[in-house]
Amino acid sequence: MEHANTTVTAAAPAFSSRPEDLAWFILLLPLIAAAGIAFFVRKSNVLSAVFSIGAVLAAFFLSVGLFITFGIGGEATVTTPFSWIHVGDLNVNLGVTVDRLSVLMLLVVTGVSALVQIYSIGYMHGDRSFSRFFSSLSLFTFSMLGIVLADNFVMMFVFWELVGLSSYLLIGFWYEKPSAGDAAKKAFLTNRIGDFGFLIGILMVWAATGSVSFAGIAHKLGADPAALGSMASIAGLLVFCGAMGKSAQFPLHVWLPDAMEGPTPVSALIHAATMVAAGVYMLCRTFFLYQVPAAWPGPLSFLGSISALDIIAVIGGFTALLAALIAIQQNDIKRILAYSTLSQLGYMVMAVGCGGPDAAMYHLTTHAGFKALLFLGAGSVIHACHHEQDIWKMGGLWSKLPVTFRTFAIGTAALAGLPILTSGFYSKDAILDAAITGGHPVLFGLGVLVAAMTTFYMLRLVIVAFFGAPRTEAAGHAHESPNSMIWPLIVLAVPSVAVAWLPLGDFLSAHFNPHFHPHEGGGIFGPFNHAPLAATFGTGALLFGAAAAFHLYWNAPKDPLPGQLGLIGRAMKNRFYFDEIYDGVLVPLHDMLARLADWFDRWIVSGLIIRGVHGSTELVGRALRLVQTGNLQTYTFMFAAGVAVVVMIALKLK
Amino acid sequence: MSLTSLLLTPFVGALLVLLVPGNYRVIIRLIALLTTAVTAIGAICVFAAFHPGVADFQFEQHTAWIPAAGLSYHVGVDGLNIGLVLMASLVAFAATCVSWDIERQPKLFYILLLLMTGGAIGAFVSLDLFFLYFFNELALVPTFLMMGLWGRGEQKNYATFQITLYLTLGALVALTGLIALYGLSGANTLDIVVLKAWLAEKPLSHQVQALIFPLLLFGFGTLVGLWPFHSWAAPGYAAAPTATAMMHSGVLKKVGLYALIRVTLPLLPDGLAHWTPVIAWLCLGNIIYCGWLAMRQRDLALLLGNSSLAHMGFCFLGLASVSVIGVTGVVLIMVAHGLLAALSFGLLGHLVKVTGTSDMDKLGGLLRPLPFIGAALVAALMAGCGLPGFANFPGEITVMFGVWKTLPGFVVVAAWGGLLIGGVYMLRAIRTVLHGPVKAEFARVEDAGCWRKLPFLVLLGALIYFGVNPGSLVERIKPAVAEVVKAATAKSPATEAAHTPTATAMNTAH
Amino acid sequence: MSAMIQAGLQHYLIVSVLLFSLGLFGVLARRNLIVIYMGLELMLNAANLALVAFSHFNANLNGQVMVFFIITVAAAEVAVGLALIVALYRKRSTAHVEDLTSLKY
Amino acid sequence: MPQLTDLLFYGFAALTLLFGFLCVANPLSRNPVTSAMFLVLTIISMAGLFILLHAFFLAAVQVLVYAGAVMVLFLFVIMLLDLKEEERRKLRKFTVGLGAVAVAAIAGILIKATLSAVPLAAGKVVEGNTKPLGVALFTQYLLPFEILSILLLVAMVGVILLSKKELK
Amino acid sequence: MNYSLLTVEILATLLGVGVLLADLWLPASARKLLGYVAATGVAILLTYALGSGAPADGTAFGGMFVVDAMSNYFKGFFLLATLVVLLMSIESSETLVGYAEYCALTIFAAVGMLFAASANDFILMFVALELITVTFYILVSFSRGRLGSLEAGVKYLILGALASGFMVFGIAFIFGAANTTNFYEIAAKQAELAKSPIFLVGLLLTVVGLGFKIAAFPFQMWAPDVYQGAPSTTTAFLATGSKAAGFALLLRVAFGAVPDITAHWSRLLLGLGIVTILYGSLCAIPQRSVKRLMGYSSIANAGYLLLGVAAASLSGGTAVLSYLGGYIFTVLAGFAVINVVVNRTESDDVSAFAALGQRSPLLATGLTVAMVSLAGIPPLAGFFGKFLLLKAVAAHIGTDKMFLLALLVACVGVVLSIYYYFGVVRAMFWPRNATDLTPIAVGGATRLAVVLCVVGVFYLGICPNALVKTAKQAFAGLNVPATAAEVHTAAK
Repeated sequence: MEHANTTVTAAAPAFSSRPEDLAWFILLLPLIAAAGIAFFVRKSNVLSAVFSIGAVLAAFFLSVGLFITFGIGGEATVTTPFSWIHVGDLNVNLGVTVDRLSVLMLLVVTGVSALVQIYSIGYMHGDRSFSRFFSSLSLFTFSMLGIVLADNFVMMFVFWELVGLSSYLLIGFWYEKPSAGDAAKKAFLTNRIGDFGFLIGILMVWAATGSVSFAGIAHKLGADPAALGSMASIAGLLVFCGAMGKSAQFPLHVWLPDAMEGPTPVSALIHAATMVAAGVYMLCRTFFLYQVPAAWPGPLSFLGSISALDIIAVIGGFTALLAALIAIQQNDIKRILAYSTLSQLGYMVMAVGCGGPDAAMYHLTTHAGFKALLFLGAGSVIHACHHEQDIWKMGGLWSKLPVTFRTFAIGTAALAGLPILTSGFYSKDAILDAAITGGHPVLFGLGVLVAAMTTFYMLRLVIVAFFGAPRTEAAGHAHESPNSMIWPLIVLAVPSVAVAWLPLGDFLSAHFNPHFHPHEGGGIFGPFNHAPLAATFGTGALLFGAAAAFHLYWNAPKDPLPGQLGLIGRAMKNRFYFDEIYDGVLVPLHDMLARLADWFDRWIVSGLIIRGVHGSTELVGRALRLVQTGNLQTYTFMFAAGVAVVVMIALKLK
Repeated sequence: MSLTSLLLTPFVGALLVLLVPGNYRVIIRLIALLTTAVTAIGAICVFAAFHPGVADFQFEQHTAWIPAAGLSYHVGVDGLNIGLVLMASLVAFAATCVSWDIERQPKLFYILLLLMTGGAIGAFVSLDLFFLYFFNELALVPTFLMMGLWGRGEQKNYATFQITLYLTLGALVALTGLIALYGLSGANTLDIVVLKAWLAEKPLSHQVQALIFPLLLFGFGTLVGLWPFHSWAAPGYAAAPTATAMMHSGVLKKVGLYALIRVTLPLLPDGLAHWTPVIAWLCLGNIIYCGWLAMRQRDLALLLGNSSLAHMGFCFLGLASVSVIGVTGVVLIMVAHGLLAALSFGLLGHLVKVTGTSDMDKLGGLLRPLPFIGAALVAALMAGCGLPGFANFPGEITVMFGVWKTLPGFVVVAAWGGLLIGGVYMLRAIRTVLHGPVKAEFARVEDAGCWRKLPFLVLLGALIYFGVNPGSLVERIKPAVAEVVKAATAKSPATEAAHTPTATAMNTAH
Repeated sequence: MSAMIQAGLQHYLIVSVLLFSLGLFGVLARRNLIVIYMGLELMLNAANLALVAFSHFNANLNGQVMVFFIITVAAAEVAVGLALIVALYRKRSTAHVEDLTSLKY
Repeated sequence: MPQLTDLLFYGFAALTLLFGFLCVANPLSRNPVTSAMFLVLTIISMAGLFILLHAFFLAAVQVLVYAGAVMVLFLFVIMLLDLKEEERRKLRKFTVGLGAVAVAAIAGILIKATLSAVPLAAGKVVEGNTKPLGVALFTQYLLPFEILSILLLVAMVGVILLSKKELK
Repeated sequence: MNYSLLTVEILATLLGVGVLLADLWLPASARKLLGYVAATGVAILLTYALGSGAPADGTAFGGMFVVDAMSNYFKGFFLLATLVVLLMSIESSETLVGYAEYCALTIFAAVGMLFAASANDFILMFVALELITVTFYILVSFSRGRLGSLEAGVKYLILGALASGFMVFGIAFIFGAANTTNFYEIAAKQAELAKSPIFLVGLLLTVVGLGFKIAAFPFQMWAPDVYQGAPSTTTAFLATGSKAAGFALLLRVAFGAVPDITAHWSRLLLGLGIVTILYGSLCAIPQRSVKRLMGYSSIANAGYLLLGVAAASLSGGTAVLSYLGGYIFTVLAGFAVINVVVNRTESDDVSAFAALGQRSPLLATGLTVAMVSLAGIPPLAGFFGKFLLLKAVAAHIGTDKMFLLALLVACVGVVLSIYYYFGVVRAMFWPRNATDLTPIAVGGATRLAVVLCVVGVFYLGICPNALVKTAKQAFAGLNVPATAAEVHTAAK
């Protein structure tokens, strides 16, 4: 199914002067930086930072160039100059996709990455593994860019795994802390469960379409939507499993909060802005898989016309709700943000499920900006409070950390979706709109509810941490962070507001729907014109959430909610016991099987069989040699008896 | 460099070492190092000079040896073994490097190591099956002596005898199969090329093939640690000195698999078809069961040993597919795993050397005092759970692609085993050995010095090279695999019916 | 008396077999080395008888030559054997097989 | 009408077997000297059988060499070692029984086989005199004869070596 | 009469007598010299027999004595074994009472073997065997200072005489049934003789006698005790020369005289082989005494060889001969080392071999090579012999499943043998507790013997072509039935 020009066997890279080949440079620059740091300038902190930031900045500017060339009016192109594995009908190339989706994502990834790295100069100052940090960040950036640019499933899977690795390395950055090591392990393994499904999904799609390249599969499915046969929906869901892992969707969401064990810049970059968005990006990239009619194999035929997308939407919605509920009762500043991230990711996935990949991508983009901002802000707070993360031990920070406070407030507003002013409003609106137009009223309601809760818990955070009186001495003596940390906050605050006025939504919609025409009456009030229901409900939710937060937390000495919510509150606080369920069920199950296998191997295979054979052989030997009594009479008797027997047998043969 | 000179280099080296008096330790070490270096360079030259895209044997040499018994010396490389030869020589070089610290009887040690190297290379390049067996067995005594003399642990004796007896039994059963092939085919030769041509004319009956095949499967399978004949491997490697564990788990273990592919695919297609389901089930025993075993190990050496068995499961899975893609994947894994296993055991050896134990409960936080070894170990363990970027990944994924069309259910289970179970124990190893607070007694242990990194860098480099650019191997492997798979599937109508998609896939590949 | 048929080859052979069996029984049942040795002599003699009988009934003198050899060999064997037994007796003061079990299992 | 030779055959045969029996399994005495004496008698009876078979020379040799030299050797050794009657340790009936079974089995097989024996040259008689035997011995059978001489030399050396008092 | 056919035998006899006589005139201090003289003499004889002196094929003494490829094959090995045994014995020339007689008797035993190799007549066979056996009675009990040696001598004597008794009785029956004792003449009548029970019983009883020599089950009882008790040099000779002589005669009887009957009894031989292998291998496992271990190992090896005989084919016979060729070098290498160690430590317990790797690398290497070769591992001679044997057996598995069983048993036997052979190797290289680490000085003769054998073991393992070719010719010289498999091969 490959296009003729993609079956390139000669490995000669054809770097022509085509601008899309710049994508290769964007991809490789961070890798070169990572390798350079690891092998050559490990000893020098300054050089490490320079390498890393230089590479990512260069990549960023190249991305801007690409965005200008291709994002605005360019054609989608795929270049595949390298044959990676080509055997039989398995043909895997290394190629890059340059289209609106990927160039936008390139911008997000390189942009946030650059800012986070600059921020890290201050944040990680004095850490003895400073250069390792930058090396790992560069490696991550490389892997993430690989996902973005991948033009086929295998390559995406490769970078998918590499992203998992870099995330593992960064979560476990402070590996001497046992909790960091555990969290890293958990993140990797949970992701692996998703990858397992992803891989099987890839195999199914390949077996049915004979190709692993996105273009090839899309082409085949375009020509024959039933190519996947009865497994169509299953394959889609399996591929979605990958997204479930990376984007931390229920039930694989448990790793993300723990991942906050990593340094805060890592949380901002990986676990808020980019890596966790990879799942959503992948769903958008492979959206063609989900546009085929629903089909289920025999045993699952009762699902009828329920499509994979419907299930995805429900999972996304449920994740959004669940995470929001948990976020309400968290006290750790980073955990609140982490659950918020989960919730927003659920939002995006729901959007994809409702048939709005453009909305999802839109929200992904805006969310990347303001969530990175929030995390970096939180990092600044933590840094200022001497690594105190409990919001109930802060308070009154607004005056002591003015810049941090202002930018954090902007981020909060954007996350809450303050109408007109913030980017979050537009993207959230697009999602709610997609839920309605996609025919999912229940999910729409759920979305509104989650929006209200989002406002509630974010304001709770802001009120408790920044207002009132300092609750601890550390909070009382807090100082504003150094400039290298402040400037990225300011820069990130800009898109949280400014993106609001760019026609990003239309830009993306045009990618997914060639026949898309921008809505009449666009502009900053657009949503109220063409999606009044969504805009109104969204605004209403915001107001409701804000009111509740102010009512409950303004000047509250401690959290009043647990007393009111009782058991549910405790469940929320304990994250609905998901970790306990996993620790109590899934892990022991595997452990039990392993124990069983080990027992079997130890006692049956090695013990009973091997030692048994060994022992019985030796025993037989010992017994048999007793025949040799040393007594001549025995010998002569054996001799004579032997003669008799042998002769008799021999004569029988006659 | 001709294959014969490549093959003879280690033996000549061994002879030279023999002639040096035992107390000239440095000279002995240098000779050994030089010998393996020359071997490795020679193998690289052969690899580079090998023409990809050609199915025929290259660098062939043929001499009559015992005409009375129809045996001849016949060496050559094609896609199936070219990568293995390269891998074997690289591992041998690395193994020689890490043995620098052998203090007790270094002369004997290096002689044995060089014999082992020669045996391994000889087994891979021999096209006369007699010599394949011959060279494989040649490495048995060195294994035994090295484990006994320089091995470690309380279970050393038991493990040494267990591994020796198991390997002998396996090799003998396989030999029985080969001899039966020799006798029953009537070709009066064990030359694979002649046998293939002979059997193409007069194939053995289905019953005979079904009788001989299990002998080869279980015989060679035992050499590879096919479940349930696996229990020698982990304790054996745990007890073996570093270089032996590297050579054995990395190189010699592959001989069995290589021989299975080399012999059964072209010569016993019906037998293979008959026994494919059994192989498929047994390979799950390796992937899942041995994975579980690895999960339970408290000793890093045992963990690595069991994980090595789990990897072999993928090879059997690929073999069971009898498809070009699957078998190509098997060869890829064999090369990759050889490098990986050697790397892992080499690093483990360093760990044991500086800490004195491989008990994971006693270790912890070693990444701090051992930045290089620790990082390399992370890389090795990650490669072991199938991380892209290392050569294992392309192999495993190719196997899964190759098998999917015929045995999807098995692929699902295998993927679970490879991705999940593999991940669990590998990460647990990293967590307990490298992460966490460093223990006081290990705070000052020594990392690998400047040039001591060389063996690990060589192996790691090769792993990454083939991981990033598997095409360089695949292009060499593919034609030969296509050839044997064609022989395996074209033979009997029954087999062809079962693998039609594969067969057509193969045709389109041309 | 008519039942007592003419003594033929088989008669001699049966005598020979019986003598052989007697010798064998002596070897198996007796415990004195010298007596065992006598049993062995009986066995050799039985063979001699058979050979002579065959020689006679086959009209082939070679059998008798063979007997000659056997007698000589037996004499040599007896000489060596008895010397050995004497040497053993000197060392161990026994000629009883049950006492000769230092080499066993 | 039975001929004399037949009567003699039965007589000698019976004697041979009887003495043989008494030699190895004398119920009354287990004295080696008794055994040796009965062995002599057995051999002499056999010489009678030899004569019936026209093997005159062998009969003579049998008496001279066997009954004479060999038996003297036996007796000499018995006397030298001062061997008494076998001590009456507990007679292991089980062993003897097993031995008897084995012997019976072998005897059965052999007798069954002898029943198939046929004279290959009925009527023709060769005389076992000194001359024809000597001719055969020194022509056709010269080689074994010479080998026997080596054997005797070996035996001689061996006997001397073994029976020498220990030298230090 | 063509006496030139007997040159080697005559010269060997003269050498033996010469050694005996020389002892009379030589002073006691020159006894060691006598060993060298005897060894040199045998060496010259060996080169003579293998080279210019190898007589052309022919028969003498009315077909009683035959010279053919097989007799020459065996004679070479008998002389070689004698040479090595003599070299080994120099090690104990100081301690052994009557050393000159020991050398002479060894040579006389060798003369017996030489005649056995050429025996083509039951009478000559009997006489030659008796010469070997009687000599061995003396050689076994030669260290009459040790009770073990005497006890072994008595056991060998009684059982040997018993076996002779059966054999003689068997020969009598054969003579009676066939009216001849010549193999060729019997071969000519074997079709009718095969129907005669008395002939068959006689044949079986004769084979019993040979089974005793080769220590095949159930006639193996003597082997461990005698191997353990006898002086090491004698044990070595017993394990090589005597056993090979047994096989030489067995092959000649089985394939030269009664090939059809042998083919008919192949399952019996196979069964005996299987049981022998298992018995020898299993009993060897718990052994601590190395010489006794070698006794059981010798039983097991007889079993393997019987499998080759049972195959009753050209490849089987070739395998048996090749196997024996490698086996002789291997066992002699082993005993050359055992001899020294036993002499030094006065013990043949495994613990006496502890740390031999450090005490004497040469001896350790020699014994290791021997053990590894016995275990059948390439590139040593033992491997190739086993390979050929398995090959010969495998040719029949298509027609008779019992051969498949034999094949598997052989495999099991090899695995078991590795267990006990490698146990000895282990003791030499990494003993549990080695107290004595003083170096062992090795005399020149032993050194020579060890090196000679080790080189032979390697040579036959790596370049066995000449051996196999000779073996094939030697066996083909016998009257061999063409089995179906070989007809097939020949057709190709």
